[in-house]
Amino acid sequence: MGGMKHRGMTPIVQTTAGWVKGFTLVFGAYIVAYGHLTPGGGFAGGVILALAFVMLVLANGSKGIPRVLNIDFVAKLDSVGGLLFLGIALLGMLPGLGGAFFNNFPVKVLHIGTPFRLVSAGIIPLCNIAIAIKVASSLFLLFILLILLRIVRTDGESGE
Amino acid sequence: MFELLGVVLLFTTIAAIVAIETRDLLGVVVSVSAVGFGLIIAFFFMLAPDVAIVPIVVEVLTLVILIRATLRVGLQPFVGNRDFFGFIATAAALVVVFILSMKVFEGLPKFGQPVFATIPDTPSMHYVTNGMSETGAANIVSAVILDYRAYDTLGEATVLFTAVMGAITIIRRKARKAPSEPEVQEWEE
Amino acid sequence: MMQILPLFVAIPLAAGFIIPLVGRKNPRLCDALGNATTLALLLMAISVIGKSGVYWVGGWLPKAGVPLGINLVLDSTSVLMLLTITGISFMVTLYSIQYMDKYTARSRFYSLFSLMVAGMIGVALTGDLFNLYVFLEIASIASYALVAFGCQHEELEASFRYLVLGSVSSALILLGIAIVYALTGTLNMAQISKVIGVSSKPLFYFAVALFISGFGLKAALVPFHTWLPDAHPAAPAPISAMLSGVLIKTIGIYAMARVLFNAVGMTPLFLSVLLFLGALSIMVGVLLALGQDDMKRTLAYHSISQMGYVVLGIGLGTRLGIAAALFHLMNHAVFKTLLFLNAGSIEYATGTRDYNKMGGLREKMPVTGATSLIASMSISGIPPFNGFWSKLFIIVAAVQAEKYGYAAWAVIGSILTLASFTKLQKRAFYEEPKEAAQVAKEVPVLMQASMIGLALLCVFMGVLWIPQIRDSFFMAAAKALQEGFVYATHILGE
Amino acid sequence: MHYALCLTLFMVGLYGVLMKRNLIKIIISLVILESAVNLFLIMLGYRAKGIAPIMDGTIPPDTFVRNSVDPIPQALVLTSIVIGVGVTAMTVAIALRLYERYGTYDIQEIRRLRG
Repeated sequence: MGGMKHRGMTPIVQTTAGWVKGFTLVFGAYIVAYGHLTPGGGFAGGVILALAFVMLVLANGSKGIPRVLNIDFVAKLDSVGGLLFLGIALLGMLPGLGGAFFNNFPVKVLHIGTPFRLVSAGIIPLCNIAIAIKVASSLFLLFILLILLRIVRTDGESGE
Repeated sequence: MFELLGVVLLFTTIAAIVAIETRDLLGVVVSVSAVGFGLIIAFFFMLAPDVAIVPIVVEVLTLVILIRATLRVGLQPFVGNRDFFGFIATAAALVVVFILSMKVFEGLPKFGQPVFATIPDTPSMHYVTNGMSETGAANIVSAVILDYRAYDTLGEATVLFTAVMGAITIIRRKARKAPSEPEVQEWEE
Repeated sequence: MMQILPLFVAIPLAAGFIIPLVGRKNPRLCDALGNATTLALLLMAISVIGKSGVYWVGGWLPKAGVPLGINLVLDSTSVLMLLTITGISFMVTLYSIQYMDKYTARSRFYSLFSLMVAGMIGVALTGDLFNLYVFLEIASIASYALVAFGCQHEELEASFRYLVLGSVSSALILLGIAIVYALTGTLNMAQISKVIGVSSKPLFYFAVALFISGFGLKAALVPFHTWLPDAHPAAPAPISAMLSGVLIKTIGIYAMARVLFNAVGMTPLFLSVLLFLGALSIMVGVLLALGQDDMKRTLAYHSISQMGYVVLGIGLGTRLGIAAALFHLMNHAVFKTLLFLNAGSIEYATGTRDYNKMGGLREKMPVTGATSLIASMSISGIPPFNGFWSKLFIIVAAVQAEKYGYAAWAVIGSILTLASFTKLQKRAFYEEPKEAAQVAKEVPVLMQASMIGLALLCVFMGVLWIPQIRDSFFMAAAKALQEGFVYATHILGE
Repeated sequence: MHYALCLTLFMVGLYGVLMKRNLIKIIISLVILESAVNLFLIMLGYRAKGIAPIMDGTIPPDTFVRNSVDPIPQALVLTSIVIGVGVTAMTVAIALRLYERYGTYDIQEIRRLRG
């Protein structure tokens, strides 16, 4: 795996991608945030967020992604998303919050939120956010791994 | 409406056959996406917007990956089937299974009449009746996947995590080392 | 009181997420976390012996007999599976500390391992059909990756075949679940068993056929066994041990038994199908094993054969038959894990799995030699080791059920197993040392500790069959499986 | 009729998995197989002249109950699609690695090269 090498596309594509980038990110965030009211949710929104970055990489080449989004960081984000989701589930087990794994404590115990509003449905939007982080980083990571990295035979272990 | 759905499904099935049988790379890519979009339209027809939205995005990602995976090979044609007799045997077996299953499928609830509307005491009935008041979510599918059946969704997120972890593991640069050697870096930044 | 049940799944999941987060640069930390996880799980499993209960995830208690959420069920059968899974996992992680020095990416290894354990525990505990599928997929996907962990030709190819057949079996199982849903409108196993009764609809038989072939593929019963002899030997030794020792049992046999007995309901027809598949597996597995030169491949074929005994016992359908089958399942987990760890030690020391290149290892590797001898005697059914008792009682149960042919068949299978292992022991440990065996020396101490622990279990587990323990443990587990309807009322609380 | 088409799709996928030699084709067949099962599940929940299981405040609750399609199969399919993506990703990773080792996607060629 000799690092990420990808040249990118023509300036026209790059400029358009630049314009569409913001829109895609906002759209993804909307799909995540309103998942409990409209079709969509953490998974669909997460994929859209991942696609925004995928588009940037395809248009601009490996220089197009911010420095922080290296494999190491995205892999960590992946774990963090999973832990967040599990954490929300475990939070419901606390004695004051209902004491059940995956208890929807904001609705059942704390009575937060009004129907049809953004703040409603308790842990559902929170879970959506955790899932979106997880899915976006997972898919972006897959993209980097399967598309950008050249697998080079560097280990002299192959038996031929 | 029913007929239209039938046409979409027929189109999807034909696209699937083409995707598997054609030897040309472009044909494969086009027909795979045709299968995907046929399914999406079918999901929309069957009133599953939540489900339809996911394959749209997944389809795009899968296609990107597929194209890149095959492009790396160049445009070499796909090879054909395993062998002729195996083909005959498999095809015959599949046709027999198909006919048997069709006979058996007559026992299914009639298309358009879901089972939860005909059988008493199903969880689905409870969800559509009380889901909104119990969970606060207007989207009952969200209420099911993230509240009633949230444990499944935790499993689903874990499956994705596992698959990515597996892919990272399989694509790593060096897999074996001598016991005395220190741990190596998995990739260059 | 049952608050511990979700923790059984949450702890290994958390370990799976945390280990790659903190352990990339620090392999020893990975060892510590991985072992701590499995040890904690083992202690938790021991703490729930003799208990039973139902846990509703999310606090969704059933309303008027309608289950709303997903439930976790602890009964005698799942306690037995929990003990097997966690016990073997702990022994295997202990062994991995030093064995995995041969591989890179330790954090990934422990992460995938924890996720696989989480998946298996999820399968063992769940009371929901679709949830079973989800956790089965976690365990399967982790195992596909772990089979390919060495990234060499053999591993990759074996993993690909395993993955393709595994996915097909998952699709069959999911189709079966969909059909059951179409018949009953629910996914809760307890409610399904109440609604479905013993239906004679052809659709019902179709669903059961899908389940038997799907879970049969996962369990590698004979017409569906082709992937196993490639996949199990290819993996690193601790993973081979986990796959043969626990995975095929949990996501294959246990899941099949659970679905058939407690959800869709067992009928004499299904029992006779299971009997036949079991008998076929016993013979085909052992005959194919006799022709092998590769040590781990031999063991893999024996796994097929021994799974045949378990399925045969379950297929008898009697209380004693099922209890003995469950006992054999547990015993097989112990001795097959030990045998694979022995094979791993030999590979670690000599670099080969071909026992034509070994010989004389008894002097060079005394601990491996002695433990391997115990395990070989145990799998061949020589008294007083644990394998003898479980096989004996499977045969006794077959005789009691007046299936004399099957009883004789099982005895013949056992004799052939003995022949195969005599050959293995002679070639590997006794004959003149060949070139690969010249330089061999005993493996590091933690690997020895793990093997000795398992060998002690082989010697003393026969004690579990004394009537007091047997009745409260194995017979109770068999009873829980047999009385499908009692299970339903117990869970839905009526 | 609709079930028959869905079943045909399943059989097409099964045929591809069993008969194809090209790794990429096998992966495509697996995807089709999984899609067929997903489609079947959604079909089970469909209600003629129904409405999607999302409330918007304008439909009276009792109308919603009488007309909503079944939400459970939709939830299951969402889960199973994600599982499918995971499996596909793993398969592609293994296939790429196999290609890098052997320079071909032909499964028989791979077996022959391994010897």
